[in-house]
Amino acid sequence: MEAKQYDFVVIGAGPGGYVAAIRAAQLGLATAVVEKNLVGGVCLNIGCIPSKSLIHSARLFAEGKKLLEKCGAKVDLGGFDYAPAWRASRLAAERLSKGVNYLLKKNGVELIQGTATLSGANSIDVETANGPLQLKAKAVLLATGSRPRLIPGFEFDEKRILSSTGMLMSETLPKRLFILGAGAIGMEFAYVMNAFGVEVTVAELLPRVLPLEDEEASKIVEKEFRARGVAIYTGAKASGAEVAGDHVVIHLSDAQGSPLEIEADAALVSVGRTTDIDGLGLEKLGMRTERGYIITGEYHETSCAGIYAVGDITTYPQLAHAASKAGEIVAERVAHLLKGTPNPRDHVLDRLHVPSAVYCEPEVASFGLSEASAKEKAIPHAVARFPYRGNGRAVAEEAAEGQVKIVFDPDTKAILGASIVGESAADTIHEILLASKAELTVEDVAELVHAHPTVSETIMEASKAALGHAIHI
Amino acid sequence: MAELLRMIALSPTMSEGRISKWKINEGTEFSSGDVLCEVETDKASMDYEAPQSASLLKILLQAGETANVGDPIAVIGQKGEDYAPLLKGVGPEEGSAGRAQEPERPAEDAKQEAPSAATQPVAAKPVGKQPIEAGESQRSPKSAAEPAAQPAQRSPTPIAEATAQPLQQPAAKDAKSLPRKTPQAPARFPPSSPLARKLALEKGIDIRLVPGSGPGGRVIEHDILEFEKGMKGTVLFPGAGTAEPAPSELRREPAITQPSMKRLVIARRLSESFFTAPHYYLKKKIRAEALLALRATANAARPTKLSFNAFLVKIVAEALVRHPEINVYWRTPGATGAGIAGVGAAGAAAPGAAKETAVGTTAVSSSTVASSSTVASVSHPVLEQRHSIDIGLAVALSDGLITPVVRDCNLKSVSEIDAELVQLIEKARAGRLAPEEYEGAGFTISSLGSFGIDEFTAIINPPGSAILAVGAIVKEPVVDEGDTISVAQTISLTLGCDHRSIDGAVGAVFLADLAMMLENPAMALV
Amino acid sequence: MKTELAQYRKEELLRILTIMQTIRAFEEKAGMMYGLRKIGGFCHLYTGQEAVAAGAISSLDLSKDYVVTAYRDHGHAIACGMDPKKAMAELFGKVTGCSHGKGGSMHLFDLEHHFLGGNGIVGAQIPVAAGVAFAQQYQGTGGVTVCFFGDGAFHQGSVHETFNLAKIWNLPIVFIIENNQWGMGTNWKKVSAVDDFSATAGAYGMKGYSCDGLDVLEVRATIEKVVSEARLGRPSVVEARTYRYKGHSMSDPQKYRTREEIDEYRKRDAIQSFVAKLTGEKILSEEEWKDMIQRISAQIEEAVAFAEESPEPALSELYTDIYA
Amino acid sequence: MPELTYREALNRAMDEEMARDEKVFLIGEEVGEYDGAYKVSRGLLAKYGPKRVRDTPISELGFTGLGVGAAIVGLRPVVEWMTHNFALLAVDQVMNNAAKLRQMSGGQISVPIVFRGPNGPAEFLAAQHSQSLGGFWMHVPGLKVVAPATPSDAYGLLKSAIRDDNPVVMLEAELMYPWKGEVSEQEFLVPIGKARIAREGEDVTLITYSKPIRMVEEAAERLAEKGVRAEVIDLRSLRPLDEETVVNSVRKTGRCVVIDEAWPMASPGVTVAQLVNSRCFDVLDAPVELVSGEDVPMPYNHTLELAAQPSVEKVIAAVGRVLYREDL
Repeated sequence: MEAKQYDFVVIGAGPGGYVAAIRAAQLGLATAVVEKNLVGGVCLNIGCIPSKSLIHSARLFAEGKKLLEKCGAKVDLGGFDYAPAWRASRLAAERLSKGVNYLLKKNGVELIQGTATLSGANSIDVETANGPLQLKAKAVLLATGSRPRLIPGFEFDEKRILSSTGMLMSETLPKRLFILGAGAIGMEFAYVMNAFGVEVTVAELLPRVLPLEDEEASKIVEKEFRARGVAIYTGAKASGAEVAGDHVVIHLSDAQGSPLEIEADAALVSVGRTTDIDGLGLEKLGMRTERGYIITGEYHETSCAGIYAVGDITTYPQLAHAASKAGEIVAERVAHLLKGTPNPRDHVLDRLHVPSAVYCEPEVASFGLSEASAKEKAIPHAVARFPYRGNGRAVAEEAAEGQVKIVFDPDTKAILGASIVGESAADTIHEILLASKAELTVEDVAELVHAHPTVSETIMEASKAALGHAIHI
Repeated sequence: MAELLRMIALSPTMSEGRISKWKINEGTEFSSGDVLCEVETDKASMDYEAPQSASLLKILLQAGETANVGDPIAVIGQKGEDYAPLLKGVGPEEGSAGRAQEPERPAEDAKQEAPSAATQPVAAKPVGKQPIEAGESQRSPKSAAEPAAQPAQRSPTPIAEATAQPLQQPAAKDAKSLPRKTPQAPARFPPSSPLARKLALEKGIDIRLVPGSGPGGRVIEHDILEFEKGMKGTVLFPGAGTAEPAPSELRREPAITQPSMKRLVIARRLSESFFTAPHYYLKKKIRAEALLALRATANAARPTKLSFNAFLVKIVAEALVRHPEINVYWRTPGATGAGIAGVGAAGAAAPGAAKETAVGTTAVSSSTVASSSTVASVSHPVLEQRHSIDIGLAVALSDGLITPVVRDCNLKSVSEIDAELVQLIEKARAGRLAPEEYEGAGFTISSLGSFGIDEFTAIINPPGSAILAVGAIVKEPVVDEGDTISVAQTISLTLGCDHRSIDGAVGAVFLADLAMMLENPAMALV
Repeated sequence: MKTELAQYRKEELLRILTIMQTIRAFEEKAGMMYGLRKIGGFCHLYTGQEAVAAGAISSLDLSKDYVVTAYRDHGHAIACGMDPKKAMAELFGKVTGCSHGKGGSMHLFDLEHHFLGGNGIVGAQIPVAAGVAFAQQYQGTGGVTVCFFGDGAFHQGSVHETFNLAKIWNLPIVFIIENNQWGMGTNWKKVSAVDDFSATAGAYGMKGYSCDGLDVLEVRATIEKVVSEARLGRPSVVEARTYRYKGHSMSDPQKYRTREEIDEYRKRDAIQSFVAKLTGEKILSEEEWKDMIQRISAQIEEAVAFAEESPEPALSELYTDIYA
Repeated sequence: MPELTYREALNRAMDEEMARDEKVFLIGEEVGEYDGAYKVSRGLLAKYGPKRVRDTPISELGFTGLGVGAAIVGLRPVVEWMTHNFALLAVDQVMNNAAKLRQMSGGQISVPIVFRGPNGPAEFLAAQHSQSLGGFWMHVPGLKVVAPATPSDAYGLLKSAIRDDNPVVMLEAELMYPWKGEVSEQEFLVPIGKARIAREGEDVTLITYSKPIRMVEEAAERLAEKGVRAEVIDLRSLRPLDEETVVNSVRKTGRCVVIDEAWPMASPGVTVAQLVNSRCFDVLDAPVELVSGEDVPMPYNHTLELAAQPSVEKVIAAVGRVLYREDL
């Protein structure tokens, strides 16, 4: 069969892949993207988007119930049905996935549904529904993403022991839910299920929830979740789970080592994600990988010339927007090499300016140097904090738990990193992130007049605190 | 199964070959190593040996025809095999560009074999694939035929990350700042060490002025530091004794001296005042007899004599009490209104009266240099109405002028004013005047009578809006009321005003009133 | 000494033949690829000497024995079990090559198969081989090191020093001199004080052996014997008289010898004579032999396709593998 | 803290490392029964036996190559050259095998080996035995080169070298072997690639390595008497070179003199001078001065021999040139 020739072939149409494909097409490259499941990848279909929709519904549900009860109404949850919320989440996913399909078509990117393997430096074999296909490409981008990590003793049956995918696809709510792993995914589901009245228990191996975030942020989130009745065991080691009829029993030992048995109707296992690079034929190409992650150098190129890799399969942070930005860099680089279009401004994704966010309530968001790693790397730093309770808007909207914490350089006043926990943290983080990226100082932020009353004022106040003259605390 | 036999490079620099003779004809079998044909290359005629045992099915390149390296010349395989599909689209193999033939010299140790100079290794073109001209890699692939001097080097692979400097360690962050151009000393500058140039830049010293003590007159750090010290050390008035008589036969080149910091400040502030404040001048001649008489009677009973200026200041103060519209300041954004070290009375190149006294620079410690007072700047022009009557008196010092200020003169007696003036002038000469002692005068008096100047104009000293230039006391014939001529002691007053805050008429009324009070000091009490 | 086929099981004989034919096919294809400019630089082909590598290396236990050779190393690498794909990819300079494209024809290495590589400097690998033997003795692994070098290298100083070291420290090492009669353009007789290299072993108190490098079974038998001796700490020297059909390297116009001489030796081709013996003794049929040739040539075709398809090393690879 | 001579410090380092790791062994001419040509390996044969302290015939190429071979299959040889001058016979084994095997094998092969021995001039040894060859080894990517100038550095650097998985060449010196110096009882390692500031100063930076250090310190003392506060840097390691320490010092003083026993052309000193010229250009008040061995083979006659080497007077004269002062 005659191989179809392209300039740029992307394997995987998740946030890293489809963004790179669209950008490449915009720059005039003959581009194709190979996807074995749904366009939009994990993020759009069984990840960020459906979970945000459920969080939105959960919030409305919880807030609505609270408001009615505050006004003296007696709320009877008799007829409560979870299905409409679930259907809304699926609708959101489909609409966006169709949207990406449209975008690919609009930009002239050829979508090939099938499973791809690399048969050579620039040749790709694709198994499609109607037979094998051979593609030739001047440059290849691997963006196959990751899947939920499996740990022994907790094999997914997506009925009693579920992965995040299983949770998102189940139409009914369990009465009692056990969650193993208090990372971003675990805590978001804990929030949603608790809001819908499910009895939630969370167990985490490390000493605190959201271990990747700032310690103080984790403490605040843990306090809030416990206040809402979520049972949390940190420093707990899970040994196994047995499915018994319509429920499951989880065996674990708590921080002090004493054994615990928890019975629940379902168990969500969200202990991280592993890469999906086996089956791509990388060993044959002599590609350098490390513990399942592809090592990339300048412009995210792998050790094989002409083959690039972005997203969860590389050693960069496992975040959709990180994958998208890296994808853009690769597309612009390849277009530069093939068509002479301008080189991308950044050679590689600037790790220090990639925000991460957790959308439970209170929201958590952070970027750059945390206080802990600044201490560990002995980088000269100072820290300024401003609590939400000092902010008029937050108090008025009864969302006074939270804080803004800025890590900055005491001499140059440069902003090294920040962590926000509280109302709309994932949005307000961008102000301080932009300041840091544009190499502004805490003075510039402190001087900036902020609209009153808004939650963003907390960032101005934190910056003033950095200069020693915050007003509202 | 059947396969194509292709022309191969039988000599290092060969890019094409001509079949001189086929040794066997179609259909015959041969074993590996047998000679199939003879090939004419650019160097010699070579035997084409069979790579494997098979039979010659079809000759594609007849004797006498030439083919590029890599082009098919025959089809070989098992007898009777169908080789038609092989012939479809047979053409010169796509993109087979020349690869460097390695030189005669074997890998043996250099000392073992004298390297034969036969062929220099040539830069190889990338193998097989058509190279994509990577935008940045300057090394264009060289065609194999042309022997190149540089060592056998593979040019960057087609899509590989050919950055501008492939041999450079991949930079973690691309250098945002343009490579910093080191300040090249222009040809006519004296030779100088990089450190000397750097220090000169930092200290605002024009390196051309610095004598170099290094080898070949090179200016070095020591010279810069010495020069800076020297800048402070030059004497203002080359005293009579010290100035050696200029040898007449030498045509003296003008000595370029580097202005002191203080001089620089004066220059800047005065031009700031002169060029932003629209000056106009009012002239009035007054009869000084009454004032002089008052001073004489006051001094008669005093061990220490009161200065004429003290009287002047007192009366002007009283006039300002009556005319507060003069005691104002037009503050504009950016103007610090900090006043200057000295009033440019003497050196002022005011339009019209060009009275000039050369004032050199003298060693006064830098602390007297007017440092801009820390007055908050404004975002748009405002008119400041001052309540206290603070009058500055211009005092000529060796390295420039300074205006010590007497505060609230309206509340002080002439003797108090005089005592304060003496003390201030003393401090000024010793260079120990503090900023608040020479800044913030709402009105300034400058008198050059002692220098024998009859009349002159002066530049306003911020943060004031007016300045009184007082000439010398001059005896001159005057016409009295009865049209009779008599001898009078007159003083010529010139009031300079800032038209932004004081209109001509307002200035005139004030000057007339002031003149009247000077001519009749007692009126100052009424 | 003549050897009887009966000594060896059929599988062993076919294994030896497969090694020889794989080397032959690999080298012919490498020569062709060199002509098409897919391979560059120095490329020294082993064609004609297959019996020495196959005979000697097939007798070793590569779980504890080691092989060291010079730059004419394709044959030894394949005999040690290196995947022809990795070897061809290395000649093409691709990242999938055994040295990630950074070694090239003269520097093939396969630590897994105890093949410690090609060495580009004449005779420089000889003391290194003694060092490997030293380590085997030091750690008591019971392994033997086999060190190959040619008639050209025999006159290097390192030979003298290493023979002496091997004997005084009873190192488990066998020195195999592949006398293919041509040191680049110089016939070996012109530059050698002696006609029989193995005789020099006596000067160092070692036993010297000589065998016909074109008779694979004679090579096999000789090496089996000297290796068992070496395992007991008695190093020895073997001269295998053989012949190379191709030039010293790919750019050698071979003006120094006549076609007749080459054809003369082709008549005594090591593979043809071995096949004739095997078919004669009914151990191998013509059909089986033809199948083996087809199978091996397909394997080599696949190796070339693999090398052609493999990616180049990225520029960042320039800075890897320099320091530990 | 106890005082050890330079040779005792080396001895203690090898003793400890051989005790710690069975794979470490010493090989070289006269290292065993003779207790080492310069008595560096005294007592090691008695303690570890002939298997691990191996006297060799006079075959530098042979036993150096053998060392490389032993290293690539897991041993950790310490190869002693009676002097670096003799090692010229073994340059091929160091440069072409030890330094390149890792890269040529695409990372499969490591060569954890140490080559050590006296380098540079001693006294009355004439041309062939007085060469300072640090530049040969410093030139080669894949090698590390260290040059300790004090007993404590000799101890710390030899231990680091033996534990390093790369080939390391150590430059010692015959005249340094008897030097005494404090060496702490506790075991310690000196990192390879880190220079040492032997003396603080502000007016000029004096940079050297190996034996000249004491001469340079004496020169610094004499300069101090004339009010010149010289900073003395002992590089301790030529590859990798501690650029930061050199650059920071010259940025402070603005003047630099490099002292190197080797010949002036293409020497380690020239490399350091170029580094200073390029990275400290804007802060230099005078061109970098190089005080090197004279560009001649070492003469036998002692007065000539001394004249051919860097000296206190030559260093002071060079400092005079960079300070533009004749009165030093």
